[in-house]
Amino acid sequence: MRATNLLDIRAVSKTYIVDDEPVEVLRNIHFTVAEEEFVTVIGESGCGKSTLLRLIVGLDIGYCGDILLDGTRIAAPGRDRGIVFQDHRLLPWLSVEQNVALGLDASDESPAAVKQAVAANLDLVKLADFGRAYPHQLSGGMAQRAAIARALVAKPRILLLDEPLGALDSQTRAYLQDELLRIHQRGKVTMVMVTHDIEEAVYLSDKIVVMEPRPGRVRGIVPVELPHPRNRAAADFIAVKERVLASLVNGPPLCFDAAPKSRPIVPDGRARRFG
Amino acid sequence: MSRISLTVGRPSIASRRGMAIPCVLILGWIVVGSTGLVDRHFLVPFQRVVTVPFLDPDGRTVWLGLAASLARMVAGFAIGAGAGALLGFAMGLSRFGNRLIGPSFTAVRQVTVFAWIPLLTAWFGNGEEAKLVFVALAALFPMALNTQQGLRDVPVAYRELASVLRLSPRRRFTRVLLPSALPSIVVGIEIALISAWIGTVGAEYAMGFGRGVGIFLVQGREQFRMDIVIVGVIALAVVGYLINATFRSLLARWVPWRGNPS
Amino acid sequence: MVRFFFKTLLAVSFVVLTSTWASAEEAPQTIRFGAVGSGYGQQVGTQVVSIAHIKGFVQDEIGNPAVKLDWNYFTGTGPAINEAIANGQLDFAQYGSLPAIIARANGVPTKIILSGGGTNIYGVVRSALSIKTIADLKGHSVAIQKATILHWSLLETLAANGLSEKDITILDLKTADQLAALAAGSADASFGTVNVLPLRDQGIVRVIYTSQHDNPRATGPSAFLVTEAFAAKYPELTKRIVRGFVRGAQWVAQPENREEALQIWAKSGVSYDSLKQEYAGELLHDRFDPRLDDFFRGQYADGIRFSKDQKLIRKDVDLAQWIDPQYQDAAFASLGLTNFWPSRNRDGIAATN
Amino acid sequence: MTDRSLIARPVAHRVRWRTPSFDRISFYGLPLVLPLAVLTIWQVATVRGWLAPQILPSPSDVAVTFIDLFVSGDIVTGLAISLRRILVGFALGATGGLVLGVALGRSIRVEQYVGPSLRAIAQVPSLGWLPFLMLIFGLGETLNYVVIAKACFVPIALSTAAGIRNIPVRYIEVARVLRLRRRTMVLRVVLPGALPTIFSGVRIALGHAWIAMVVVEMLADTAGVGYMMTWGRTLFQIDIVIVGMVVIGIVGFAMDAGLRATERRLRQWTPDHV
Repeated sequence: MRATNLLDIRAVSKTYIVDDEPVEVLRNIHFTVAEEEFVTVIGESGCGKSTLLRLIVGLDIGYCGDILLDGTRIAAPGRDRGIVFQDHRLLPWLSVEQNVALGLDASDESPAAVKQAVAANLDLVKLADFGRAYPHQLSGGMAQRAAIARALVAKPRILLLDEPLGALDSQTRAYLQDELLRIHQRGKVTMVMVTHDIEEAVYLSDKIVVMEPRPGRVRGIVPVELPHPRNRAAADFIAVKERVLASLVNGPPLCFDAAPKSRPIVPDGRARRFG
Repeated sequence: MSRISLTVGRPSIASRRGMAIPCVLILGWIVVGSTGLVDRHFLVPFQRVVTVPFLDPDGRTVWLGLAASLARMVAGFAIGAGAGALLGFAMGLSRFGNRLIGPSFTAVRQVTVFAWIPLLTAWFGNGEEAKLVFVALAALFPMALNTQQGLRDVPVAYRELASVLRLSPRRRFTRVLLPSALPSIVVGIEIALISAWIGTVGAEYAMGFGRGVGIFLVQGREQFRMDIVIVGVIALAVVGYLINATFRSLLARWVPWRGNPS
Repeated sequence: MVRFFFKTLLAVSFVVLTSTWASAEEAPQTIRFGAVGSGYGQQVGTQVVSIAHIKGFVQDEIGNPAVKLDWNYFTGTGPAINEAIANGQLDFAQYGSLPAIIARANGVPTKIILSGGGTNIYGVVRSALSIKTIADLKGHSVAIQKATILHWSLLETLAANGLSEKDITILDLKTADQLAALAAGSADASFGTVNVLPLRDQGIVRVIYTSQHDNPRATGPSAFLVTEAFAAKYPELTKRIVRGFVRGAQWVAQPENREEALQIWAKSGVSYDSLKQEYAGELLHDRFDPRLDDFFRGQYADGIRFSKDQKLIRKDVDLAQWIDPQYQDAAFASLGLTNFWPSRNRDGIAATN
Repeated sequence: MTDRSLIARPVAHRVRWRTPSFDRISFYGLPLVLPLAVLTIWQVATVRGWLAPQILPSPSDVAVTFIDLFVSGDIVTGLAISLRRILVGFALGATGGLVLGVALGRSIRVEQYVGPSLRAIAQVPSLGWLPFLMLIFGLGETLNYVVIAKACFVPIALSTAAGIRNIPVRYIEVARVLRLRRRTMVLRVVLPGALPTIFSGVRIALGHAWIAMVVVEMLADTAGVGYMMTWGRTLFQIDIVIVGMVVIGIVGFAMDAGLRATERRLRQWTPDHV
């Protein structure tokens, strides 16, 4: 199988301080992502999966344990990682091209090279004709594809996807799932995606990390060894789905805290301030 | 925005830092003033400004002036804000009213309120009438504008809700339109109060005659008493500040659903 | 807004109507007097009108305690009094010639009933400058308020010294702003009234000229005026009030009252010392000569000509129509003061009887 | 008595207003009713002599004076002077305000030290500063520039700071993830993100500047539109005063309309907002 581990997450824990009280969000997370692998992290809301992505991308660096990318501990955002948020986060005052070009801002590429890379990536996400458009002129799916292009334009080693399809209707969702697969295969990109949709996880990934909440822990890791394209109605597909569901439901008993305020719901946007 | 309780229990870091510049300035003032490096006509010693409102016979008139100005402001504000609210409701509630009054109101509003002074003095002289009319005018425009905008910007969703619930016009007004417009109206009241205060002092300053902080200022200038002028300006600023501060605290009580003004 | 306009219209017409209605009565409930005041302190000015007010001569002459006398001393000068008269807020006023001429030319119906006496006009320059005489002002900036007697006096004085308006830069500023401009150095000189003396005492300016001393004709003239409406409705009352004014002038003219007069005027906020210097070496008898004589007429005629030259007024003013000496004559006769003040000729020289 | 009797009314009311014929008439006709009424009453009042002409000149007199002052160039020169003052003062104040605003918005420390003082300064209207500024700068153009610059400085600084602080954290995170260079960060993320707020500050600033200028010209200057009005008052020619008000109103209106248009163009990426 795959030889090397590109991403190595070892004993990662994360605690926020909210109202002078510690709130444990992640506890002792372990898993690895191999080169060109598609890994999905699944779990109910509040299990810290988005936090985990923010740690990997480097937006939040105050954690215990190690997140190693090619053996190097992550301490800041870097060109080797791209991220697609659930909301596309395209800057509304820039055209699609300009938004995508931002991905190469930190590089020393010549303007011509930037232009070419932008065109190539827009082509990859099938938005070649919409380079001049503004975000508000795009549909939700198109905007998400533009965001993918922006994340890919700097040729990251790994692409992180934070529920990128969560806000889309089911038809667009199904279409984009195939697009993601196509981009994954064509671009040979390693992807780590967070989702709460089991079918989506089974359909896309090579490996599913199942998490439980409060505090976020890894409950189990389910490999998906089905060939692509996968058939959602096939028996083996459903079998994998059942396994994931079983590990979600039947794992060690879930522990619910009595006090609702200790729920670690920390809005993404706010997190920075507590660090 | 940074309302996270990082500083709970020791709220003074931010406020201590805020006091730094004013303290340094006052200290500099005292030092420079006592060394006499700068012409004393320009830079009155700090101690003098502190004592003038209490010890100097001319300076003491600032209290009477302040009382007169405040009374004038309150009266003018009551008239102007009342009329402004009526205008605002007329424009904000009825399309007929908005079409009838709106364009004229917008046009007249463009005339800087101070530009009314020569006309008002010609019409009403320099006495109390002209000043009251001017103060009322200063309060009227922001009040009417904010009332109208608040009503105009009531979200369509709420209007539709009111229609769906088949609310009576009165309930529609008291339960939907007014509460939704209230934050804007309250801001209108605040701006109207501040404008009324500036208008009061401005009217006194430009029209003269009688008592008031503005007249105190003019007299200080005519007698070339810098200490008096500074006391007058401070009185002007303090009242403006107090209006603002009181209002911020009232706001939270009156419009609890508005959240914290930031 | 427009509703407001109607309200003002209503208010104005109400004021006009009520004042007309009120004057149809036997005696008015209040009689309103206006004059120039200055400074803080009490409602009092520095002219004869304040003496007639404070010493009770007018109240005394009216003799009817039911009639309320309302004395208004305006901190703003001419324009403010003009507006008050035009609004029907004043019945009598004493103020400088130029604003009165402007009001008259604009059709504000008044009559001149007495001379108010002259106001000394000082020419001051910043202490730092080497200017010694009026002629030295050439090329400098002078701060005055235009369309006032100061403006008139400045140009008269320049002409007397062989200069014209073109030789200097005029900065049109109100009194307080003149002081600021001088102190900050943005004006080199100023023409002003007794108000400039504190500035001299603080060492900011030097006085290089006083009109009373150097050019009496350019001393700021003033007059008592009555509105035509009041004089027409209450001719008898008008006569009595003028008698009260004349008694004020007579009281001021007595040397033994000089000290008390200065004390009264000092209540206006102009300092006693300044007032003492203003009238130093001079008889108040001469300064506050109430006669509408050739000297007075000459000064007002000058003022009218000046206003026309400077395009301050669009219509001419007929001085003969404006001045109404009947009240003065009656007062002099009944008080036995016909020769108390000698008639002066055009140049201010008292005619020898 | 019951609610039912009240319900029908608003619906009927609204339907009536939706009929096209009435709408067109009311749309174009109604705004003219008040101005025409005022003009008529004004004209009648002066013709009938309800008010003394020196207090209320007739509309035709005002129109004639307006044309006179326009043809003679008094209005044009006065306006040119006033507008130049606004321009220079605004350029000075806006630059300073922008710089300080960026500092306030980006640095909590600057905000803590300078913010309270700035807000306190904002409490004192230009009128209050005038006596000081006159003493320091004397009379003349410098004073005008300083007063106008001060009037622009504070609102622009405050709105810039607010605009920068209120940029959604989502965008800042995007910038961090993409590791944008400082320049790109400011030009492409911070300023455009803060632009709507900054621009509303600019509109407030220009409004304040215009007011401050009129006040200074009326109280302490010898040129410009404000002075023209004071002069009209001194000469007791109310027609000049009214012409001055009209000119001030027109310029104020034009400025605001121009700014609104600019704002719309600047925000073309979100045509659905405002």
